[in-house]
Amino acid sequence: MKRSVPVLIVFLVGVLVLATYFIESPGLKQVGSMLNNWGVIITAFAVGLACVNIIRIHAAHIANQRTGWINSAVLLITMFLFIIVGIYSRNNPSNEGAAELFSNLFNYAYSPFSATMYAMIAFYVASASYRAFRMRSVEATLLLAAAILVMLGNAPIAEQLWNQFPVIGSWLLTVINTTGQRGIAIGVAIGGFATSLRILLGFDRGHLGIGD
Amino acid sequence: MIQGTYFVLGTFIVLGVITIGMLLATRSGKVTPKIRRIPALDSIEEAVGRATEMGRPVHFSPGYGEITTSTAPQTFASLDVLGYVVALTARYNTQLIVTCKSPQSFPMIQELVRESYSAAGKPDMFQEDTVRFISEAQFAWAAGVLGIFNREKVAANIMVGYFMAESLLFAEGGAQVGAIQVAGTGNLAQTAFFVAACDYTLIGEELYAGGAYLSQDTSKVGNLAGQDIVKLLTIAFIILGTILATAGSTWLVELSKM
Amino acid sequence: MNVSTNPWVWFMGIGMLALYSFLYKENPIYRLFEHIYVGASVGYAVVTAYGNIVDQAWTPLTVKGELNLIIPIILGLMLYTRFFKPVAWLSRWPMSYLMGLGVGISIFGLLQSQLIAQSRAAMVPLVVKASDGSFLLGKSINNIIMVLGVLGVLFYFFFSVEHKGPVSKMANFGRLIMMVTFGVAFGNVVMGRISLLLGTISDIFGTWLGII
Amino acid sequence: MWLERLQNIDRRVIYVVLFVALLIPMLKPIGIPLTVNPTTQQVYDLIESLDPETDIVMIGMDYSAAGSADVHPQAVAVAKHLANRGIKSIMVAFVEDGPMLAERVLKSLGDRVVYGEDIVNLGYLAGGESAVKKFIEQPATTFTRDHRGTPVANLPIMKNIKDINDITLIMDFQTGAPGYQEYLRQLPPGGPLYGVGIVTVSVPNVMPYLNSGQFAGLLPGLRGGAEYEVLLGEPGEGLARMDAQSLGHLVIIAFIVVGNVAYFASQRKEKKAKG
Repeated sequence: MKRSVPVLIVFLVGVLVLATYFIESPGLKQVGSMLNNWGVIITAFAVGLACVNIIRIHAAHIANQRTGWINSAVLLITMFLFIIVGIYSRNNPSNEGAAELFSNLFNYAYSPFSATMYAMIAFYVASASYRAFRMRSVEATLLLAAAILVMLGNAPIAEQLWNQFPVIGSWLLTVINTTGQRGIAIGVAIGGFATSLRILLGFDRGHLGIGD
Repeated sequence: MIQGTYFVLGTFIVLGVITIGMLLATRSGKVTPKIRRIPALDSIEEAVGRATEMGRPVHFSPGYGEITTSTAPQTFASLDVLGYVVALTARYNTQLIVTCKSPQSFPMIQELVRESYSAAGKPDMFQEDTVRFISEAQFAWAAGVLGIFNREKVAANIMVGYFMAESLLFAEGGAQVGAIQVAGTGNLAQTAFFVAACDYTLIGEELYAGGAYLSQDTSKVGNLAGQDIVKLLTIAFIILGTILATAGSTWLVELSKM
Repeated sequence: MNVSTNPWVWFMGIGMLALYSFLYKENPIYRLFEHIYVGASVGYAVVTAYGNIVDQAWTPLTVKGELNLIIPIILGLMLYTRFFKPVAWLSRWPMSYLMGLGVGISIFGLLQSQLIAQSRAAMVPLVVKASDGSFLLGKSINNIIMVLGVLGVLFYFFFSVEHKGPVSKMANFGRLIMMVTFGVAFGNVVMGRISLLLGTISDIFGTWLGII
Repeated sequence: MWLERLQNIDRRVIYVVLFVALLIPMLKPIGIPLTVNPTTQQVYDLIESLDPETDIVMIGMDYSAAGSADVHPQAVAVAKHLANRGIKSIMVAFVEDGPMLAERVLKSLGDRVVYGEDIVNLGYLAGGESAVKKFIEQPATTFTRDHRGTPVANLPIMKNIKDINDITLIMDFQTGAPGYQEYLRQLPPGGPLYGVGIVTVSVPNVMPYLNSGQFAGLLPGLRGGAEYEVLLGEPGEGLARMDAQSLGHLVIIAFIVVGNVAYFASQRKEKKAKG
């Protein structure tokens, strides 16, 4: 039960769904749609797992009064605030106050804070440009030269200095980069196919946490 | 059959027979493919050796470490490399630090390191703080790892797995403390940073090959050899198509759309 | 100057500055807002997932009587058995389901839209002529680079063959193409990260402080 | 002496220089002219060629709040273009943040559209590639109510959609997965045209698909948004930030140059010391 059922589930679901792409049959198509629909629902349930993990970790911090437990409390309060307001406003669409509160939480907390965390990387790019990007070897030099030319091609100001910068930048992007990315994409597709098939046929059980 | 899927079905069958066939043949010992040298992997021993000389620890990061999303294969390849690193540090008696982001894979990684030390006959080398869970939040995790680089004066930094924006932070942070760095990720947007800032980098599929190379798991090695045959077929397909295209024929293109 | 009088905007501005303070040094205020951010992101995800479960599973089941939806609801709940040691193995069933579905729906597309379509796109005439029959040197060179480059990258990713002789020449060419490709990627990373930073600058100096 | 200093510039100095270089042109834009890329022109021309009577466009709201600064200006510009031309559109999200960002797009359209008749925000569907597949198979019934809670049956615009072929163009704004890969794998051959508006970071990755003709057009990041604003003749957020973009690039290039000068000078010094 513990070992064979998961492998069987992977195989049956995978093969049935795969078959719908090749075989013309309304019945099979319906089965495929149903299986896919179930997947959509199960994924929605999976979101709660992260929530449970967070509660476990941070509740333990609070209970043991570990350093920074107040932050853990703030985290849980914020999380439940979002959950309560969000679900309430969803179930009561006529309550405009709740909808506005939720939209403010999104627009003035979640959205700008996540943007800030990502934007911070711009500063690291700057310091890494200064510290890490050195012409140590032929390869590193090629990489650097391409990067600088693409940057010059992207910045409208460079075009005012020399109108060929965008042409070079675009050539690197559309010819060399397309070539490199295409080669890599074909390789990845082959690797992805082989891995998928191994999973489908039950050769790779590591993913299920069952070693053989 | 649905129109326009014949060629795909043909491809599926041919490629499936080749990859699975090679896997089975290798597993049963009928063929023994050899994986070529991958310089970045050989350099891991050099990195651990240097950390030993300096008497400072080796750091290993499995990246995001997710095991249920599409990046899972990269995590599993990463764990194969980790097993090898544990064996090396056991042989050289060098301290190892592993930092984790995913609470899902953390217990699994802990077990793997503990077992690998036992297998190497040095169970005492596994300490409570060998494998550390830092945080699930990307930047909290990144900040924690950078702190460890500085406080523990890491001499070798090995980063293999799925990385995103933190690739740059880690590679730069490692360079600042003078660590010798080996990195590898399947995320191509981040590979540029690794290539620029690290001493050795595994590019793209080399990551998966590395897993097979180091673990010497016959089904992985066989599967990899099967993929090589598929690549060879693809190359032949492209060359044939190019010749035909140059001659003005679109026969192969039409065939592939059947 | 038109400093905002909206308390939400002030909360956003202060939070963003607190997060940016990490660039100077890790500090308690940064940690506080980081925890708020993490709580918000998990809370928001739970709200959207809840909406999906209600709309896609609960309502169709209870209102329209689509009884098959009991199965994904049960599978979804089984995900949570992992928190109870004796029945933890049951959580592998829904995981296997998702894995099987993931493999089943992606294999066809991997082959058709990635492997076959990209290989097909790599088949370009090496000699390009204009409609009046004249020879186009630039386009021909580009096409030759594109074909050789893709082949070179594929050669580089041969693992069961030692790189010697012509294989090694092709593989080295592939590696050079990839280095330029990574350079192009870096150039675009710079542009992308600056865009994000500009977004937050506009939030702080525009929406909040009213200078822009 | 100067060499040592050049080699050891504190990272905080670098941060401040970058910040100031970006802030000044944000405060006082110079208005550097912008040339429009052919891929952006392609998307614009495509939308110009649509027929408001028969064509419906699906706007894929697949970008995250974190990356919205790069993609949102594009989505706004394209939505304005569609609204100006009177083309009906439906907004669908397979990324959690999508519906909330769609509301922002709707806000910027103001009274150019009548909600429910010209445009609708259908909301978010979890499940990644499965969700994409589900919507492509049943675009009319996948959502039972829109993001604002109105039953789909009460939305006039949805009466025009029976299956995916009733949609002429999918313009998908995205920052990651699900995105172009999932769509390309699931869209049926001969189905709707598929164009992308994508974060700058991913532009190199999608080039092979543009080159092979699998995309109907491509808007590259903030610059794509700015270019679209130029074509539309309605300058907005995107264009306002392009001057700062330019300066930011020059600063980064300057850092690379300074770093390398210091590196080579110090290497030469070491060689001299050894030799």
